[in-house]
Amino acid sequence: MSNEVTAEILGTHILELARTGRRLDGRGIDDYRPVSVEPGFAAAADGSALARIGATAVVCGVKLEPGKPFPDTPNAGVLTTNAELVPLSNAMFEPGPPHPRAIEVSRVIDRAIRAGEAIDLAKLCVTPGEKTWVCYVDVHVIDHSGNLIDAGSLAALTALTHATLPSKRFSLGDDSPLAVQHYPVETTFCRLGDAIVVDPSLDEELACQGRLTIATDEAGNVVAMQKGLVGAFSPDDIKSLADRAFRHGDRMRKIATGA
Amino acid sequence: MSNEVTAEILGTHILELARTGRRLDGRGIDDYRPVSVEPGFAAAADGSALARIGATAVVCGVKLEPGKPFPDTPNAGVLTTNAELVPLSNAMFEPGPPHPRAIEVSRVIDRAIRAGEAIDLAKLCVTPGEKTWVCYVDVHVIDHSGNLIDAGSLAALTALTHATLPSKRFSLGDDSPLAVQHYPVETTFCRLGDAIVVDPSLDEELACQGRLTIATDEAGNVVAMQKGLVGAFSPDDIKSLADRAFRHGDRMRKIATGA
Amino acid sequence: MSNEVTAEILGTHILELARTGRRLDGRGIDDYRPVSVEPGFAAAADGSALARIGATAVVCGVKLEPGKPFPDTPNAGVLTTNAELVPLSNAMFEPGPPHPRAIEVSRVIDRAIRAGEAIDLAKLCVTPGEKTWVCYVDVHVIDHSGNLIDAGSLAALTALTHATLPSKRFSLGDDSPLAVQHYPVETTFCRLGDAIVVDPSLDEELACQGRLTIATDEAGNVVAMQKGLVGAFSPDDIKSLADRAFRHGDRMRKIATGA
Amino acid sequence: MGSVGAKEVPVLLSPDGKRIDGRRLDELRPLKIVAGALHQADGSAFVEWGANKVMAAVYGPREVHPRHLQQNNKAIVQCKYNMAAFSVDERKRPGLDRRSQEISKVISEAFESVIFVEEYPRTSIDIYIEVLQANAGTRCAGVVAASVALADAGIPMVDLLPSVAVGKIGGAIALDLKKEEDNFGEADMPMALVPQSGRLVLLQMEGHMTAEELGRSLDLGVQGCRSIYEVMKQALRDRYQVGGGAAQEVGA
Amino acid sequence: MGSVGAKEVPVLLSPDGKRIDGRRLDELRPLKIVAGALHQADGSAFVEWGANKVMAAVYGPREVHPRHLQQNNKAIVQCKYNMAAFSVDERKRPGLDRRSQEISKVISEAFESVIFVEEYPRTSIDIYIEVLQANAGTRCAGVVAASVALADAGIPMVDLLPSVAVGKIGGAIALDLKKEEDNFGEADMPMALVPQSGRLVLLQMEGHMTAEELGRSLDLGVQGCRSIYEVMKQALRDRYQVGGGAAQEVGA
Amino acid sequence: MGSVGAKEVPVLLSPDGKRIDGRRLDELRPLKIVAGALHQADGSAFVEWGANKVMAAVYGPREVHPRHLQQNNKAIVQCKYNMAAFSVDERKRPGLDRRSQEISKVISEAFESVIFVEEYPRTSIDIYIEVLQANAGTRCAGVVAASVALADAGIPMVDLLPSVAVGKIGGAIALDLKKEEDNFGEADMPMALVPQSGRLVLLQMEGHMTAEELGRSLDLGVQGCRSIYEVMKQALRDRYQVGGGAAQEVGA
Repeated sequence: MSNEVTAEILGTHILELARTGRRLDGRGIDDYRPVSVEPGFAAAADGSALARIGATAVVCGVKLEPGKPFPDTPNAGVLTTNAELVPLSNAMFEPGPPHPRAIEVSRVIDRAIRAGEAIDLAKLCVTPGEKTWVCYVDVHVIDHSGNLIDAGSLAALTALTHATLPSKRFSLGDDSPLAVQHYPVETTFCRLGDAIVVDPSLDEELACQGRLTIATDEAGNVVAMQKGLVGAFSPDDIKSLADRAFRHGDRMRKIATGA
Repeated sequence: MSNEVTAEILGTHILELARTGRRLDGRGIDDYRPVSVEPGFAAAADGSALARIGATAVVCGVKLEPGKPFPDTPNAGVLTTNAELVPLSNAMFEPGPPHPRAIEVSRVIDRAIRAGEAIDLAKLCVTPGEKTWVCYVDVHVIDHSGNLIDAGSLAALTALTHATLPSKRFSLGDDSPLAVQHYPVETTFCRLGDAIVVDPSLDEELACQGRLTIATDEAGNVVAMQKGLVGAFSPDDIKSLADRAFRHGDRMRKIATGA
Repeated sequence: MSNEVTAEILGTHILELARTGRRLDGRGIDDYRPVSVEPGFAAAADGSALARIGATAVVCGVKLEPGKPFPDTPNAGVLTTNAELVPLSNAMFEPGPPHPRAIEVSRVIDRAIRAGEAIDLAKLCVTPGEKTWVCYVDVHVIDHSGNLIDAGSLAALTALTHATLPSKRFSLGDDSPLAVQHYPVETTFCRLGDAIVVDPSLDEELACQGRLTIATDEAGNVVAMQKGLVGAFSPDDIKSLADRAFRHGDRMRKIATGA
Repeated sequence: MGSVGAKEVPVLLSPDGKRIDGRRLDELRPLKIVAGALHQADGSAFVEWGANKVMAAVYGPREVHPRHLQQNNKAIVQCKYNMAAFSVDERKRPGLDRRSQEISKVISEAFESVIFVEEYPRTSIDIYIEVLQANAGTRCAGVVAASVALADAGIPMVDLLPSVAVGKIGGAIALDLKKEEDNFGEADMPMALVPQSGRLVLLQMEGHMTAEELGRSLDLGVQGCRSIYEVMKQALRDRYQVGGGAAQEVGA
Repeated sequence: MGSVGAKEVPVLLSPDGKRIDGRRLDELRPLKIVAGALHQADGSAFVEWGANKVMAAVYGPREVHPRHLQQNNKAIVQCKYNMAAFSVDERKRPGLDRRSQEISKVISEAFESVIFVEEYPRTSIDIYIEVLQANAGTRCAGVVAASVALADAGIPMVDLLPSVAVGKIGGAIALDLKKEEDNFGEADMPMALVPQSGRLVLLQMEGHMTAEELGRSLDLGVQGCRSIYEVMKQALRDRYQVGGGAAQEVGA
Repeated sequence: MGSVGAKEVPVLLSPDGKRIDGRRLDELRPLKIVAGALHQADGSAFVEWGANKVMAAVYGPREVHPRHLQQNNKAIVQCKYNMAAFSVDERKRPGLDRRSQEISKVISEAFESVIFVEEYPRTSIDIYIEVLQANAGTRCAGVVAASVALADAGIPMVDLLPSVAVGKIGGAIALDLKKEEDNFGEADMPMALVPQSGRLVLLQMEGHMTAEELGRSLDLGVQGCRSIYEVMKQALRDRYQVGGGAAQEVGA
């Protein structure tokens, strides 16, 4: 009860601030919190990264293993993305089967990688219809202070960009870099009254009136979108957010690839 | 609490009516509610039907796919029956793993088809010990107003009777009708005091003192039975119900096959 | 609540008794309750035993079936141990997925058999990398009156010792005895104040301040240990318990093998 | 029931009407019941019946878990029938499968039909049946064991529930099928009788029977149940003469 | 979306701008809505849309299960989207998969955006969507059906929620993709509109679109939603003229 | 432990008593502990120990979930040990396996042995251990991290719990096994010490040791724990000198 009251007072305050273009942590409407990545953080993985956006921290590990292709795509590799919102990362998560929240994060990150064609799946095929590389992208949230989708997407792109195809371990020739061909990243916005802020903090997510995530690639395409939480966006909102997403996306791509 | 009271008053009323051979909806002791089927209702299935008994509505879809035979029956096809009592169909069902009630409905419908040898399983064998057709009979309850077993059994028999073996889709030759060789259907009774009524409505099921389902075939055999719910039947009851079941079964078979 | 109070009073009494070297059922500190085994109790298994320690009763069944070896041990058999703490055996167990308590019992019994190399796994190999015997050791607790680990371990060793490799059933030649090469058994102690008693009863387990299980083999090795429950043991405690465990172990091995 | 494509069907009935184990058509397998076979349960019984070994335990009346199943005007009766992994020829994966859940449901309903549940509102009477060795008829053996366990626990009932399966083998109606008869016979019909009223509270059937055969099967089953009823009563009498030591007898 | 390594890509757009089923780029598939299609639910609707068949039911406002989800200041909205095993070409295993759970979440949030939830504190409004036959656009069909079911149940809302997917096929922006267009097209974007405010409460997208194409797609989708809105309102009008007999129409 | 049929066993000990990574038998791998590594948790710590990377967080004392586990006279201690899918060579399927559940149980019991649980009746103290990179000894690294996290959260304890594994490799007793030593050695014995009392609250072992070797192993382990204890105390001292900025150090 007291938690609910606190949350409501905080929410009201966040919305009032937003009315004059201000945010609780002093950022501007279109500012991210500090962003950083550390590629190779989890060395048992074939590619990995620790990504931080403000106080949010996410580790992504990429593992590559031989497996069977799907019957309807015999010449293509298999991509599997999973996000774990473990209870270590926030008091709101409980042990047990994945919460719809975790499933949504998994699927939205997956959608950007898959629709954005980050990996050349055709190059993962070993023997058509028989054997292919399976690429597991596991996103492990360790500190949830808001905007898990962007942090997870950044960690995943960084991990993929730095990943090695471990052919030698499976007697399939020499190791080589994983064939990354596109660089999709997610940019997430939240509506706070009439203002729409980028990179919502956890408090802003709880107070917001709708969330919109837009994944862009380096070639000027929107490759995935997801509207989430209670709230609404007009077509004009969305068009203008797409422009903002391209700008933020370009910066994130540089951070992910170390360019 | 008030629900319990209402149920108890209604139950008492139903039992009182039954004492003089009457039922809440005006039917006689041995009358079914209106029965109808619509074969081909779910066209993505290889055979399907919508069956209605009064306000109860059930969709059955049959899918046929190649698979492995069981090791102990290398020359026989595989039959799998599943009933889903989805929460859409009644306020009493909740999302989650199948309730024992759903499992009982599945298994009783399955028992009639299997013990009644509706399908010639030997004809489903493709390569002995290696490859066979697997026949999935999925019963999806969409409106539960009582007597799911008979409705599901009728939907299943109608769907099977109208099903096609999709050989072409799997490059196994030309399509052909599924080899239905017998026509088992279920007839369900409920005890209401000394009266035993056929085709119980949902209210009657809740008030009743024992349920008995008898599956018959077109050749004069009882092929399956299931006593359910709290209550008891004497051997003489059962013998006389078997006679009633044969009569109802013949009518149901005509409805299912459109004869 | 009244249960909690009863348990606390009983616990205090058990600890007071222990201070003067006494136990609730009159045993000495280093005495087991009566121990017996009945090999072949469950004849559908390839090896089985009913083991009793006082009022605790456990049935173990061993099943041997051909299967695939693990990729990293292509020349070795597969061993799987599972303990079921079914609700029939004690009011404290509820139906549902295995409780951590059941998992611990399974894993501790497994550890003795595996680390103690009871079975010569190399002899279970049929075709390297392709086919091997899988040995399932299923421990079924039917009366839980304390010390499940020792009772389960005794039942398992007895069942293994009397097991037959059912080669004929799978057309793999003639039946032969399962190749048991070592005889590891568990001995369990509980701390009650300064006293450390062997073979705790259920009441003693609930009152105790730490449990220690030591598995020994016939050749003078400690092959597994597990400290459990809340409480602590000093290195000197452990060294002296190991000596006691060897003594009890030798007796248990005789009971298991009927020697 | 006859399985399509199964290797070969044995002869279940000799020309002189004897079954594969030498029994007559109306003859039961040997049945041994020990009441009070366990220490922890409020009531228990162990049944050896032919090559079946089945243990039953009763706990309650006690608090209901999960709570929302509680009924204000009566006790709920919850039976869990379970087979040990090693109880059958091919190892059974632990955990409740669909067959076990269905059997648990019909047995729960059978016992709720005879227990005076209104005497214990807001409680649960929990019946656990563990099959340790299976050879056809385990649900009937479970009902017999659970029935004696309920009596051992002092739960008031209208009557004990003797239970047996009747089947059809080689065209004849036979009492108490064993495994081969169940696998290769033409019909199987387990039932449980309330001796006092002569009514059945459990009845299942699969296979092929004409109305006439069904009638004869019901009569034979009722007769079988009445014999079993005597063994059950004797087991309870023995329990109170022998005292708490009965547990030691199991498996002896 | 185009699948890497898939066998062959059909021609989705003829030289004269016609689609594989003869539709124009801005043309909807045939849509038929029956309000009040079920007897047990508090509100219901059946939607046939192209080759999709989707049933929706609403229960509530009612007690919250599980209890700890209850909110003191509003109703919770819980949607479960589910596909029948036989609704798709390759049989789908029963049970909620990750896709269904994600769709259920975004639909729940979409409806919570328009239902006056603060009017029913401490209750649950449960929406069930069952896909009986699937041919691309099932989540949109589900939103349309659920919307009419909510109105049928008398749940107060800001507005109905028309919903449709817009996609990109053969380089062109097209309304209401069918299965082949979805499988082999370049982008798919399902959305749901609040007609009153002109805002979207559901929006997902995957594929490739430039900012300019995205803009056109949004406009086309809004236009499509407005057409669907009319069909939805007519279904509700029919419901109250015809009366309770509407249920019989399903599948007829 | 040596695996039957495994490909080839490496030489774990050189003739001059050096291990494969050059360590002496009684030498620890490099150990680095950052207290307060996370922002959301009530207490946290990150441990890098050889090639292990383990994060621990503590939440509580807080409300008990699920409610029925609540104890009227004390706090319950619930540890969940979990390995990230990518923390090991062959990808681990997400979710708790039996090994993780057993480790969680013994760690919970170890901490309940030193936390003053009676000070927080009706609450839960939740300990989460996430293994991000694994190279033998992860449960010990987890206990060390959790211990510092509990102190960081201000939970009153008898003492910190240093923890280490001792094993037997090439016939010799060695401290703090790394992966190859664990895989191909003859015994492994993880333990956790209460430095104040000199008693062990966690102890597991598998492999082969004589009584004499067991004695020496226990002594070597206690000595190792005492060294680790110093590193743990220093990490907590650093935490309160550096302030909240410690989180930035993780992985730097």
